[in-house]
Amino acid sequence: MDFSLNEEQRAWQMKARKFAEEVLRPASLERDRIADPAKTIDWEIIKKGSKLGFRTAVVPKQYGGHAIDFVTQALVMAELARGDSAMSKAFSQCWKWSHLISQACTQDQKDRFLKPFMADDTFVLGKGITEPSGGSDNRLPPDDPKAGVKLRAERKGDEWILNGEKTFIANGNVGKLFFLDVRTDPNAPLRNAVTLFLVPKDTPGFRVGKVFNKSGWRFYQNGEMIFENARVPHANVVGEVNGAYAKSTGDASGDLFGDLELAANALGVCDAACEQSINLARTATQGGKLLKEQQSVQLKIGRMSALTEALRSYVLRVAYEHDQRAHSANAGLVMNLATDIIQEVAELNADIHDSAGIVDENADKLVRDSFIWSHLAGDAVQRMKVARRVLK
Amino acid sequence: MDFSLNEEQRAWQMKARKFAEEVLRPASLERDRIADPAKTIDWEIIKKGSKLGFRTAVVPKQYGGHAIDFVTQALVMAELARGDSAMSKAFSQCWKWSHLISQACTQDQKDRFLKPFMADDTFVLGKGITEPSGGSDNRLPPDDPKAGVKLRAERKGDEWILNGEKTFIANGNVGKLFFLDVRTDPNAPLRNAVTLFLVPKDTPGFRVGKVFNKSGWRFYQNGEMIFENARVPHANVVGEVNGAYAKSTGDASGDLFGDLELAANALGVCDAACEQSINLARTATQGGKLLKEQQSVQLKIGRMSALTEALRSYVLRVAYEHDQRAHSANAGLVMNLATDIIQEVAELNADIHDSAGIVDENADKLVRDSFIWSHLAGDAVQRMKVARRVLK
Amino acid sequence: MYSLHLSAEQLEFRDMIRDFVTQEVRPAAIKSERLEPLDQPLMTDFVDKASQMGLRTMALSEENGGSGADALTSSIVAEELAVGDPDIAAVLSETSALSHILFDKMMTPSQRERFLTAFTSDDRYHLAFANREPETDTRIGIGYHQQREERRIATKATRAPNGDWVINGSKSGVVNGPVAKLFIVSAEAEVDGKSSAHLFVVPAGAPSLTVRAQPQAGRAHHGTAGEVTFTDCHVPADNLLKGDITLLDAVRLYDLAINVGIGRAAYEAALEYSGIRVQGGKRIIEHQATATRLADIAISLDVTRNTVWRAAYASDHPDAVADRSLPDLPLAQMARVHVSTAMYRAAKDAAELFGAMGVMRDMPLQKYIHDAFICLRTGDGNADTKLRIAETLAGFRAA
Amino acid sequence: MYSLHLSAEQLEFRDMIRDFVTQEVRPAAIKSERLEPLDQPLMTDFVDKASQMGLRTMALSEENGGSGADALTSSIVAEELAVGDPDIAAVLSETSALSHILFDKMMTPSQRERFLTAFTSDDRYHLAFANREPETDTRIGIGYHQQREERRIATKATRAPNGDWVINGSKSGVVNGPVAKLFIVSAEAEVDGKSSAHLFVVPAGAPSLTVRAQPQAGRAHHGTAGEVTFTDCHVPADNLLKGDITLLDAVRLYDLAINVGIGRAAYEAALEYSGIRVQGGKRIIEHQATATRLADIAISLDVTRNTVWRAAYASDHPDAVADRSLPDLPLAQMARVHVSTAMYRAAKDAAELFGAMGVMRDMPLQKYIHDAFICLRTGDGNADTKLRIAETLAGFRAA
Repeated sequence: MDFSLNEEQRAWQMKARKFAEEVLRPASLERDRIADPAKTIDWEIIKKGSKLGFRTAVVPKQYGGHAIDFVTQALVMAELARGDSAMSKAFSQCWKWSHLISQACTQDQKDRFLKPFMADDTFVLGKGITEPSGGSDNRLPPDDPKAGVKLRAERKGDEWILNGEKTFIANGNVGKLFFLDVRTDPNAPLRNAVTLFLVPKDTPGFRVGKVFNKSGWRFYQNGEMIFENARVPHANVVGEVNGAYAKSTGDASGDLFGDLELAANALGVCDAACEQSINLARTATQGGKLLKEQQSVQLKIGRMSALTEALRSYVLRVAYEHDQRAHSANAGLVMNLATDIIQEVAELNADIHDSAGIVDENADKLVRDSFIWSHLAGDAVQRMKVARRVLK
Repeated sequence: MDFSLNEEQRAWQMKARKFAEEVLRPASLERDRIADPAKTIDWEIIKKGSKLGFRTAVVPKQYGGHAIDFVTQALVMAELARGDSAMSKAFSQCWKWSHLISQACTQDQKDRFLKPFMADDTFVLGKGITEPSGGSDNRLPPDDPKAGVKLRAERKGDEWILNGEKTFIANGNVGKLFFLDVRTDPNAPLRNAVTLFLVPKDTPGFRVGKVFNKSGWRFYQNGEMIFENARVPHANVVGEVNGAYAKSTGDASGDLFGDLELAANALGVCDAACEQSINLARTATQGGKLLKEQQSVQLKIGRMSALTEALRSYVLRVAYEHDQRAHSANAGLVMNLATDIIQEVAELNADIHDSAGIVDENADKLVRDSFIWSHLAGDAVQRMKVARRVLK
Repeated sequence: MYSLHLSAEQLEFRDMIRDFVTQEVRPAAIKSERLEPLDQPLMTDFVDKASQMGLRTMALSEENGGSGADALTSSIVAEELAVGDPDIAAVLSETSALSHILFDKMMTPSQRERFLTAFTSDDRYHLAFANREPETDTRIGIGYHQQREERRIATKATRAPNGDWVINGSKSGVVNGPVAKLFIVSAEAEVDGKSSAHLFVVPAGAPSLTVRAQPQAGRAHHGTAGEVTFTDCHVPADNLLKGDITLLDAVRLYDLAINVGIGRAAYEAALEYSGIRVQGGKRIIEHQATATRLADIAISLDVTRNTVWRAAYASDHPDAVADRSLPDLPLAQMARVHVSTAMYRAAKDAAELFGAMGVMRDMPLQKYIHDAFICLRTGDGNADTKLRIAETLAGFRAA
Repeated sequence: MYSLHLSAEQLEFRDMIRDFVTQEVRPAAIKSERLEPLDQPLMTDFVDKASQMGLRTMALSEENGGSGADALTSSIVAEELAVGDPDIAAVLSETSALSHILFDKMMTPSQRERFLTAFTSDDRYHLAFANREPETDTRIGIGYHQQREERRIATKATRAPNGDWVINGSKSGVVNGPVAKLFIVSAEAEVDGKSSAHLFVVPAGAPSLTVRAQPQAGRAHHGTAGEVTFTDCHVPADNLLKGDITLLDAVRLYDLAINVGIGRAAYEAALEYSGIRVQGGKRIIEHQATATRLADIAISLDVTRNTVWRAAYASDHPDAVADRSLPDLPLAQMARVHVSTAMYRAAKDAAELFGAMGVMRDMPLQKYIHDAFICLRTGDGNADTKLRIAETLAGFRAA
């Protein structure tokens, strides 16, 4: 049992903290305030972070990345999220590469896509699962072949012709390359009917639809992707045809990373909320006394701290387990729990500000940022999926 | 970052698990059902556990103990509590020795008290803080000299004459030796007025009062201790006169251990609750289908599992930090949080049984056992004490 | 017109019972010696005395010798009694509620003639409804939002050659079973050539009817309950009731009022203690932490009582649903979920203020927690009740 | 007699407004284009139309040209309007509530003569109470359970040689400030040789009175609010009001009803969507998880509305407290804590069922969450309100 960090982990953590404090946090509210959801990204921030290695942190070293381990990943995501949750996610969204590369990409695919990714500081990735109807069916697939993924691909010679839509796709409108789940067998149940494709932004027949106007997480954009006879070469199939879902429950799938990602990001938001409340309690006065002398404030800050530190402990444990390839239900459980914790902590922070008579845009922003966990990490479907694993 | 256990830790964990499964759990309900609160202890269980080393596990090796580290302590307490929470506490209550011995006991005190303790499998300890009025004042001492500890000692030559009462003292009626906080300066504020005494059971002028009839934690008894001109030799003063409270916030105080103890014990109860619910969901049927197929059961078990694993992660981290002597607010925070978690998990377990139409005495017992955390670990005073440390 | 004024009679009833409870019941109920043993026998002296005050026959119509109290009045009474002792409240409320259905609504004049005087003139004459059967799972559970088969009653009533009904079967969890002198029993019987569920009145005391009191541990209802077994139990032909069994199917509203009474007892204890107990040189009520806790409990208690009163009013006034003053929703079931959850929380929160005293079996606060815990399990429990409510919200079945 | 029947008039009012809201207000309020921008301008057309329906002058006595609606009726109306749009509800409710206090209770006949016709005849004539001052901390906070100094009002009214009052000072967070044509203003003034707080009516439009609308971000009240500054603002001597300032001190009950309306909008959306959205081959309402969630929201909404109605009734009927039908507790404050907490939770729970749609700024569910969040902060927020409630429970001050 050793909770200490090694030198490399500590170094990445410190680098992320410095970047978050000097670059992310100062820009956080300003980007959040932009009304047009398609204009919230500041590519200078992406570039700066990319140059520091945050965009490519998880790519294996032989391909030019940094191959940081899961513990380091968790630390970096949390530190960046402490500066701005959506900005953190903008970087970590690119990390899904590492898993796909090591597992399923061919040398040709690496040459065609990984090299430009490594070379371009604004090359960000997307992964498309959700569609206009039936998002949850993809999360918890029923046996009915009609359920789930409707974006169709039909083989024509060396190409696949795609027709359909993806919606609410992270980076959908700004990514340069997408990993897409596409139905390649219309008659089989989902788990044997879906193929993973690499689809570049400039694919003919693909266009971006609307950009979603999220309540929080503004910097990180989600868009609609529309495919009208879009042509994707067979060479862009990742792994086996109809094999995308067989893989996604496997050893080191992106899904598993995704669970840790949401938990670690939530941790950063909790840290930011605790920091705000503690600073306020130590400096603001009411009736001539510091806020921290009030019992009701103490009780709230105690609760926030306990939840945050419990989450930190659990996140780091899951990251460690990932590094050991010791996969359990813990990744899903910590993701679910992160939903409850980030929302409670963010709301308590807003409440403490409110009870001091202070309206604080930062505190309100954390509450808004926290809402998306209900959808991504903690709705009933996400929880039952994990529970069924516990109960197996 | 390493969440794995070393060989010794694993061995103690397995030994505790085996003992809990073979000895504690089979006796758990039977002892719980005994109506007379003074008759719940089964000394054979204490003896068996003592022979396996659980009573003396933390005593330094040079005095014949096992000197297990904090991580091992946490593991053992949790495993024993999984069998029976109160039985676990009956053993861990004896562990406070280690801290006092290494810090403050004289060679003479070790000879007179530690040796018999090591030699006698039924020699258990108690520590007395609470008094008929003003328990919280001892936890969070105000400056008023009239507040807090009222049990008085006056020096008469080589002896101190004790008058007053302690109440709700763990092992108060069955312990062979007590560490007692006694007021030795009537006029100073609490932190400079209290002395720690070693008081043997056979001290003249000391007698046991009533045994408290707790709702849960039946095996572990709490009693009243009454002192009427009780004579304790000056040689039984531990550390400095009037110095008890200066010490208790120090480096490796019993208090710090006590926080971890309550959190680790709660973890064991949560494990037992999860185990009960998961077993039930996997085996009981309703309408011809296994309970685990019901979404509302899944959601509850998911929540129980997430809370339990978060607590485990946090407990082990705090134990690790204790082993590093890296003291923070975490011990207090995890103790506070353990209150919320043990009660929610135990209540969800009872709820799952209830929604299956099953009244289960074990499930109800866990709920009753969990109540005492409200008093010992999670009332407002306990929470504010920790929060003030966070806010310092 | 919307009005929250109570009638002079309701206020008088409340005051009378509050006095009785404060001066007699509560002091006896929370004596350590009483709380210590695991099983606490029913305090029958107080039940008798309350009967003399009219509380056993409260809901019975005036015409039949009762007070004709409506569900709201009965709720007020049940709460007041439960502040002292939920078991007393439950026994009296069950008899009173059944007496109204049985004598006012179900019995023919000739049946009333046979049973009514005995009932009204004997303070120890209690009623019970023997319906639920062992091993019968009444939960929706996995069957949520699906067509369910009609439950068959295993208990049978057959005709003896002399025209008597002969009842055979077992009933479990029969509230008031151990104290009842008259049972309403559901049984499958052939009437007019058609076999279906019917109700019978069966007097206690016959050797062919045995009652075994159920243990208090793990119980799901206040008061007293028992297993009732009928072995070739003969009753006259005229003991067949004409009434609709669904009259008895409803949620026991008084249970909700009892639950409020339990929460109130805990709150009152906490409020009193907070004004006495000193910490850090101030009474704990002067500390923000205690203040916030007490406010939470007070709010919860007040909101909850209002919820129960509304459900009680609605049960007596279908016209208020019909004219859309009240929503067409299963208000009693909805109230049950709210009340039981809120009052358990309130009792626990109140207990926390008592420190070590709050965890003692022989002190009042643990009693209140335990009493509130029982309410969580009443009926089929909250998880299942929510599913029933949702079936109504979904339009799958009527409120 | 206790009765939960609504009057025919109340039911009609409700139906009329429900139609208006369903057909006109709600469709306009939840259009994506309207939700997208951060600031959403008040839909004045609907406010005007509602005024024509009598909702602006609803609480004003019939004698003075209104409908004489009581607090319960006003609550019903405010909830219905808020299901469509809380801002519209708030603007109308504030004017209506103030009109009753100002014209029915405070003004002399001669004052009424000067202002009443203008008020009743102009659908855009709104009222505002300018009281709170910038930098004034009204929270109890650390001063819980301690004697507090009386607050002094910094705004001053002095006598001009011609007998006019001359007002100087600033007010902040003045609800309806930007739309008001007449302000009630609190100011320190010397009357009969004694300096104390007094109220004045001040018409909008004078250059010596400026109103600056407050941004919507971070606001603590629905409707519209502004900073109002008086710089040597002259009003005739007769603009001094005789009324008691505490008449205006109460919790705005309509706020609570608006909060219920917000929760209801979220619930109705969730119920409808659950009956359409399919997952795993079944509509999600047929899944236990959704069922449980919907039941929780429905219970919460129903319990909450009932709590608000009771507080509204109590505010109009001190006699029901006096005769002990209702407890002598700060019911409106207690309701506020319950309502705001429960409806925020309800809106969040409802949104979760919508998946990604539930987190979009331009979709209704986030609007409901945001609207409910505003209610959490209304007044001095819940943390402080609980301390106020506790001071009453402790007997430190009256309810």
